[in-house]
Amino acid sequence: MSVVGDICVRNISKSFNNNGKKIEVLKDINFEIHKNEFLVLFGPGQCGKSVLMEIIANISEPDSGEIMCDGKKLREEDLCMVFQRYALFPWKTCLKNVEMPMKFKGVSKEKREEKAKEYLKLVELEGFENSYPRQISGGMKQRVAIARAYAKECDILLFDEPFGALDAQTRYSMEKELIKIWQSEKKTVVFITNNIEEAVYLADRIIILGGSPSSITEEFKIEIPRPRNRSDQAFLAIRKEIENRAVHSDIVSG
Amino acid sequence: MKIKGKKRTIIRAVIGLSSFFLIWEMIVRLGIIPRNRMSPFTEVIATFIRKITDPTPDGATIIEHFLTSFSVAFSGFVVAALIGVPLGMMMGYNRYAKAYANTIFEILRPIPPIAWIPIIMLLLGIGTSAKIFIIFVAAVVPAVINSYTGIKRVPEVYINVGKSLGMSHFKIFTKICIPHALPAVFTGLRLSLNTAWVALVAAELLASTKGLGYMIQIGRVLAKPEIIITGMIVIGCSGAVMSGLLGLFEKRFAKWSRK
Amino acid sequence: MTNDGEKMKKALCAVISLLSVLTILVFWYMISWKNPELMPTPVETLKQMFEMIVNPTGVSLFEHVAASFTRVFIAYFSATLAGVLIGVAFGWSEIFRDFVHPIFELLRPIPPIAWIPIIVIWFGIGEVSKIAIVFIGAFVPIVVNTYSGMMQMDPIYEKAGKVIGANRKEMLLEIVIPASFPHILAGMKTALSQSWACVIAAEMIVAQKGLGYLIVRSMESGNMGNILISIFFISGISALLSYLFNKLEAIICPW
Amino acid sequence: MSEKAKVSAVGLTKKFDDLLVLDNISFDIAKGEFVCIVGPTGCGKTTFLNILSKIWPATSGELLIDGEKADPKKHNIAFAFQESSAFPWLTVEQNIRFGMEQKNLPKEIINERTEQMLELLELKEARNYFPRQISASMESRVVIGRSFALHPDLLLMDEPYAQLDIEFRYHLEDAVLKLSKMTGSTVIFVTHNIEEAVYLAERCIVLTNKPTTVKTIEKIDLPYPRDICSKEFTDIRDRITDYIKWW
Repeated sequence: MSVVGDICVRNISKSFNNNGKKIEVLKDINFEIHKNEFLVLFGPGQCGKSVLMEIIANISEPDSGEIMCDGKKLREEDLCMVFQRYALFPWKTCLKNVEMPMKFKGVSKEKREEKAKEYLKLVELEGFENSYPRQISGGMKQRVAIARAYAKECDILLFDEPFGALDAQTRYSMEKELIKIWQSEKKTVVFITNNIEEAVYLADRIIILGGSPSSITEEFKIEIPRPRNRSDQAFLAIRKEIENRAVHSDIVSG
Repeated sequence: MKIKGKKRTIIRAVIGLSSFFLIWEMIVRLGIIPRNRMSPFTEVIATFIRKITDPTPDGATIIEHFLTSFSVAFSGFVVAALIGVPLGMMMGYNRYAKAYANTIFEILRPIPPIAWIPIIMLLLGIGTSAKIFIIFVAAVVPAVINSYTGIKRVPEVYINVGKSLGMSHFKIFTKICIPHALPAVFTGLRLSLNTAWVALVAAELLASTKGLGYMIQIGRVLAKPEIIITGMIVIGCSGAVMSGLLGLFEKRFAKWSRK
Repeated sequence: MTNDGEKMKKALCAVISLLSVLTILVFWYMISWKNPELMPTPVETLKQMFEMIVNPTGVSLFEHVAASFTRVFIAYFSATLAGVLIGVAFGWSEIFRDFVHPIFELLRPIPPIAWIPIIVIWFGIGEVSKIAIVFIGAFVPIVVNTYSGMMQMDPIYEKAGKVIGANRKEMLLEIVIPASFPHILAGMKTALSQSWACVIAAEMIVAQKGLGYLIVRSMESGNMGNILISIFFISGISALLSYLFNKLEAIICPW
Repeated sequence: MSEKAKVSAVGLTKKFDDLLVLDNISFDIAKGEFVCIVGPTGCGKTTFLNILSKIWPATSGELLIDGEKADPKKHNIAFAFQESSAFPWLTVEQNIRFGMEQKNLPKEIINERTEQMLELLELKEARNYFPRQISASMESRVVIGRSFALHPDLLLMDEPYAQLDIEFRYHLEDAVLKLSKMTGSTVIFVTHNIEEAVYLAERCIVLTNKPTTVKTIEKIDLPYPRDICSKEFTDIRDRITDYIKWW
């Protein structure tokens, strides 16, 4: 059931009607997502990145275009998503939260409990199995959400600005940790952010969304070896280049 | 599908309501419920129209009933609001006022408004002033509690802005706490208007010579279901209209709180 | 505020709240002093209550309390069950909501007390009519709160549910209902105080037993002592119930 | 303590019952200087700021403005909090005027400064909107406008745009720098983001973990506007990061 080849996003367009007025958000978006690649979608604030992500995760329907993989439509079982606001269920303990995707797949009680403990160890949260989301910090909540996404045991992971609400230092530690997890358990990752430093630190490849309605404007390949140092010259050079080409061109005054 | 959605919901609502009235009509017409226990919808409408001008059989037209009830309920509500809102705010502002008034309120709060009626009627009789006092006692509780919580729930950050600007405790209260509490005060007023209306109907059910409560009570005594139902509809509609009007008022004063 | 300043202020508040209880008693004494034959003094009322409990005459106080309590108990639980089911149905199934919700909104403004006359005509003056009135009183707030709880659920939970593979049934049971549980509990709390108000109203108008009946009987015979005692019991029980409810709520629904 | 110091903290300490939170913090800041305060996550920066702004009393030690004991009633202290503190019941313009009205500044000055702030922070068209009707980045600009309009002796900023999109941050950082130079106010800017601190500050105070005290004070003498990708910039940034690095 696993995903073999690449995923191709073919001329996706999406518009909303805001009391009568039709607002076009995405205009024929085309790009490929290679197997086990860490792809980052970068774009300024309200450029419809989340809308595109929800279309990929088929939470919402595009007006036109589709997302193909191995010749057929990408199915929901093949992917999982991590949100900016964690979306953990407050009435369940961390362990139970991580168990949920397996529970919905019909995995037996003992098996999924044991597996969930494993995934919590993967994100270095042993000992927090029985605490509730309200009792742990923002960074830890996001790690539980990542563990829950891994627990679905699908091939594609989507991240919608997961570290957007964290402070700068926690964000650095989460980025380091995410790369460590991704290297230990290879998955195809599509990661959204509006932070250039984060994009250059994480990505094998960066796709820039811009303009309104949004479309793909640039693409960058990042070959810096990992783990990357945010202050070394090559890193800063790429960051500066992206900043000039992608950001200053259409900074929308907020 | 989207545009149709809005229209479709309205069509379904119309179908739902009309089938409700149709079933009501059929049940009585076909004799499933005997005539002396329930009257059909059409007869209720006829009674309603007749009652606008004809005082029989309960001694007053609907308008007179409504005016009696409304004047008593509204005056009780206004007194409750004029006393309750400032008292609630004072409780929010000064901790000693809170210690004093809050204890009394915690004792009074669990007593259902209806339970006040016998005490007050025994002491003050069953005249209009007694009823207004009953409604005041019932309606003042929500007004005080909501004004108090409105003041207490001001986010700390706004108070800190005031403190850093060197504003006095009183100025913070008037310039920050009160404006922020306005929406909560209006919710409280809507609640106390509703409580006033309910307490009024209860008081009239127990002892009155005129008013909507009296009308439905007499309807029962005379075994005339259409009178009871007409009375109920007027009570229901006027309650809804009053709280709607208060909602408009709130829009005017606390429009910032709406998205 | 240094610590002892704070302690001193707290002590002052405690004194003041005692003072306010004192004012109620003084006010009570004043009324009973003004018309002694009508209004017993607090001490007399206490003696009368003690008397009623120790050797009851005719229908004992305990029976009145039991009658009212059982009516509330039956009506409250059936109303909660029905209210939550219908509230969830309103929230979850669009068809049911489109057809039935307008009817509910039409009948909602009619206060439960206004239903008493028609219910008495339908069900007579037996137990059924009193329980029906309390049922209406409890049913409306539960439906309203359950429905609004489901409507105000954070959309992120629905998205998260979909993404981790919950089907429609799992989404409802595992995500939507737990998420609206705090609202349902709020509805149940309002329903609790409403039920007590309705049972007293119903008993005052049509009953042979129960605290409401006791109040009306005492009102007719001018026995203010009994009225005060029944009110003391009514408010005591409903305060106790809401206190227990809050404790229960903190345990089963901490989020 | 040099006389020219506009703001100086002398042995500021704070204890909650017996838990020591702030441990004997002292520093001097010259008039119109832009100082950033950086520390590891959860090092009690907010407590520190609440003491500085006299919202909370210090257990011991003093804060002096122009050599006198700092007092919100006498001195002009403005505070831009982390969570948005624009009053939702006042329009954008009324929010900006609010601070000045409390300080009873003359009418013409209030009008002149309000127009100036609306112009500078591009809030002109939104002047009659309520905070709930405008975007988060505009709302944080309202707070910045309200604070700078006072030409405060001391302006405290607690990560005023932490929740905003990154590219708005560049905008706001430049606006804050421009305003602080224009109004000549002494600014204490608190942040977790070391890059932001090095971009903004003339001097950077590095705090330790709890109980919080001053680890070191770093001078950053790079010309404005600073290039975050330049070698000197990243060297200073790495040096300060090593003081704090816990990740």
